[in-house]
Amino acid sequence: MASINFGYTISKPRAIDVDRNNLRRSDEILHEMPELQTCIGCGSCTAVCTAGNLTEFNFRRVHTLVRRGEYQGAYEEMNKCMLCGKCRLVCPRGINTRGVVMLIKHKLGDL
Amino acid sequence: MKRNSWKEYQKQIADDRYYYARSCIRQNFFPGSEKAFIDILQNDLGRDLLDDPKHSSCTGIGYHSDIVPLETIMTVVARQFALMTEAGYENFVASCITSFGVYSEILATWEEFPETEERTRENLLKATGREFRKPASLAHTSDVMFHFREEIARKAKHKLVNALTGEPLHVVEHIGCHYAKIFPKSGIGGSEFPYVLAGMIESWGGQCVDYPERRHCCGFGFRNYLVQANRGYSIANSHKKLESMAPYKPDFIVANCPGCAMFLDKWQYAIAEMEGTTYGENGHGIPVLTYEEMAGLVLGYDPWVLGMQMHQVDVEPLLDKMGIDYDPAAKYLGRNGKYIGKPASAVVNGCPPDTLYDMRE
Amino acid sequence: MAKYFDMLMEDVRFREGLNSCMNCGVCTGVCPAAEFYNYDPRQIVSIVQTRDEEAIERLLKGDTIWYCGECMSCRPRCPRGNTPGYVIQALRTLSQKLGFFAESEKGRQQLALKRIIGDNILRTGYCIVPRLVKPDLHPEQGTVWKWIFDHDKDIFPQFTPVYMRHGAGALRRLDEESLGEIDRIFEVSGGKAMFESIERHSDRKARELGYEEGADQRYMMDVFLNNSNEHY
Amino acid sequence: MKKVIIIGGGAAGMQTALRLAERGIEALILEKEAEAGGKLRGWHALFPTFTPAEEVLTELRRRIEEKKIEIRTRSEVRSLTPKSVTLADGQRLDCDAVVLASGFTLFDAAIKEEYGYGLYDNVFTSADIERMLNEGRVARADGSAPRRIALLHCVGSRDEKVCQQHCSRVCCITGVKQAMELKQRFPEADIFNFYMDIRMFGPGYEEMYREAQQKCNVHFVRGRISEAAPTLDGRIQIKAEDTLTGRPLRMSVDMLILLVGMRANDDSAALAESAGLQRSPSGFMAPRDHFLHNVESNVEGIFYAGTVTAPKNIGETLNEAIAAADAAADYLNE
Repeated sequence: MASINFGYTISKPRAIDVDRNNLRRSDEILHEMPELQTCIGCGSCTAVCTAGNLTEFNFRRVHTLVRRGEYQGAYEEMNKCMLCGKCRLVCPRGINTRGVVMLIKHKLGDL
Repeated sequence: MKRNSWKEYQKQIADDRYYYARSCIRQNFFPGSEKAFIDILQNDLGRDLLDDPKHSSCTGIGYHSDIVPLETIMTVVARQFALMTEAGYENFVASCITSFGVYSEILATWEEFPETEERTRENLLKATGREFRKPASLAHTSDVMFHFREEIARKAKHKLVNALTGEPLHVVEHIGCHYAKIFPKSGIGGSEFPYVLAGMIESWGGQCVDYPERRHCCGFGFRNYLVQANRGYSIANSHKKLESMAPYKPDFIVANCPGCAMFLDKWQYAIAEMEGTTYGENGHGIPVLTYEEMAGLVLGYDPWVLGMQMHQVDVEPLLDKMGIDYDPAAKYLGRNGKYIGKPASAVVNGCPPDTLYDMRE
Repeated sequence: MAKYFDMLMEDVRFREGLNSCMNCGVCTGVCPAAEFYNYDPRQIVSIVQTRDEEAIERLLKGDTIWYCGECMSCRPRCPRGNTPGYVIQALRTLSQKLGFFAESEKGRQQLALKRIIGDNILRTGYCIVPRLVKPDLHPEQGTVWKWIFDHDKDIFPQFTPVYMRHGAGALRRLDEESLGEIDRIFEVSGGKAMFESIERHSDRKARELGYEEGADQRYMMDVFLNNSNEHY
Repeated sequence: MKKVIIIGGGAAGMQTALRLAERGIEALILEKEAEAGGKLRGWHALFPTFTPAEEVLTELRRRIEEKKIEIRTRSEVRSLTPKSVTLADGQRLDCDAVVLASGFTLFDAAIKEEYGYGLYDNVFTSADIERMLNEGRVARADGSAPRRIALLHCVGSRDEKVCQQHCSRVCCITGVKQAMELKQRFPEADIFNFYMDIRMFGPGYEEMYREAQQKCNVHFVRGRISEAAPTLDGRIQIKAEDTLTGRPLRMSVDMLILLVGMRANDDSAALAESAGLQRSPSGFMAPRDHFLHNVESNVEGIFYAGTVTAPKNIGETLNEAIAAADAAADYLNE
């Protein structure tokens, strides 16, 4: 097809489509660390994040996307984490955030 | 489709003596529809409608492309009202959804911020020496068609039913965002379940299709279509709607807004050329009609007189379904029957090339 | 000192469109632009209501405010009665007044819109006329439109008695007196000033970007056609 | 013997009557329905303990019978003064004080047209779910078991579009409770709660929220659903923004459950009018003040108990009923 040069292509939707996403890996992650599901989205982790203050890295955003089945780029994002652990100290739900980083990298590394 | 709330959104629609405001896109791409509206009102329904040579565009496309300031479009609109006032009319009908939205928005703004109306009156006087009265009623042309739907049904030569099976045709109605999303109470049926087209379809024997992206925008998005670099957005939104409606196998789409009708027709062509995807029956696109064309067919107008040859997606499959008698060979003739060649074939009309009517010849 | 915010408050659409946002995201959930651009109307409203001048300036100079298609799907849904679409219109208007639009790729496109739609309004009294929809610039208009475009004088007169002539009916040429009135309306109501601002700042930016001739046809076609694809 | 008329035979009305009886004051309960019990009737289990609503109701009824307190059912009130209550049939009943315990009305979800309640199969309200739980059969319209369920908070609350700007408070915890009950019945189902803020104001609520997340793996998405639409296979497509990621989110669900809020009764305006009572902007009755006289109206001799003044849970309602009864008793003993 496309014998005609239209000068543009059909934009791809960026909505999170839960019907299309495969939640298997996300379920595995939550099965191993159910505490991640107790996140109340307060953002303390992101506020104190060392990497987040130097880069665009947003821990809350990345792990939330992973829980929705949006894995693309999550591994690379998590690699920005310096594992300093400050987030774990501030999390009001006591989530082992550092462990979350390790687990997500472990589960999604082979993507 | 089920709806139970539309009766809660009613509005006064004048019964006669309309001051008509022309649409930029309607006259460019569907001049036959515009003619049909005027003919149906004047000839079939015997109503008085003034087509004033002095009136202009509302400049709404410029306004929503943000190059025409609010104060300017207010003054342009005020001029239209002044012409209406001078002509001795008070029922304003706009034949474009964006215009209708603009007129509604400006009248509401004048109510809420009276200083803006004062300023507009000064501007208009200064620029044209004209003064105006606000319309007693403001309607979109489809509101007027809706108003007369039963009268049209009584005069109907064809119904929106499959002539072979007697089944009602399945119709996708696309409303056009600015009809009721800006002011839900200004549209028949409100913004969630608009009834303006559904009312016509049901009165004329058809059946509306509810589908997940029914309320979604066609994707015009003003600057998003007008600037070529942005058209990926525009086509993507129509693509989203077409993908969503296709499984319901609609017999045709009818649009409330000139722009939507044009885009849902043309984007099917572009999508077919880009990806080879078509959404209608046996490799064809879904015919897209304006409500004027739909009314015209019901009243027995000739499809080529209605200008349906100007659609990119062939309408013949629908005409055949409705059992409408038409001359395939006359489709692409110029004025006075002059032969002016034919459009090149397109994937959306079912490759391999050469169009339906040739095969019938 | 809330400079930009005060200027925005002078726009009735801004006063009408901004009450107070509780970040529920209902607007973004149905927004066609949010679906296809890296765009979030909720965040726009959230930013302006903070009155953070620097953040507002970033909006005025950035691409973000130019993604919205002004379909107004956000308006009927907001539980706080905001209209993100109106807020966008106010931001765009201010961005053009201040010349900030020229600082972003999407903003620069306003020149094309001014030259295509704006100039055509003053020339014909309509936003669009058939001769404006050139098939080579509008390939998606398809084979039938190409055929219509090439035979307009044989096709349009079937539907109107006054194609490109004076009188009543579709696609007529508007009389000189009416065109004069429209021209004066644009003069007295700030339309011309807006056009002039778009031209002037585009020309400045064009030279800054190395177009020796300034905002000429070449520059205009570039902003009309080029897409850095950094918007998704 | 002094006599107090209590308007409303729900939890608040019954508890007020019981306390008045303890204080040696005759109480007459007027209930407009055919049966006393109010909203507790038809409710399944109460948060945060999953105590059957029926259990609380039965005990209240038992005490009412024990104390031989008269409940006059099918008695709708047209107007009132501190010294008399006039019924819809014109009958006038004299008394020494009145306690208004007429409760609230559930928001009609059909008003939020964009969610298609009453139009689309498989769109339910929290009240529908309680009914189904009582009937012991929760299922989709076609009887099948849901695989994905969405619960939407704030339907008819915090929403200027439907003139309900207040927070109904109990919907959040109800959403958590129902999510857990549904998860228990459908362990394989994915359950998503769409919220703007989670307001866990009561004892044990926050713990319950956490349990729903951690033990039941209920997903909480911060975003209000924008619209619902039917799909070809009879499911519901919903759109929202996942505001914590700043991206639109779409999914189709087997059941969409609307957590409907509390609104003021339609007759509250007329009643207020008849007695010169003040109402708050939300339409609920306004207490004389919110601290030292929160069960008293601005009219001497007229008192408030329960949700007639604002959304409350059952525990608060029962406590407030005691306070209202005491205030009325003290007033009569002056």
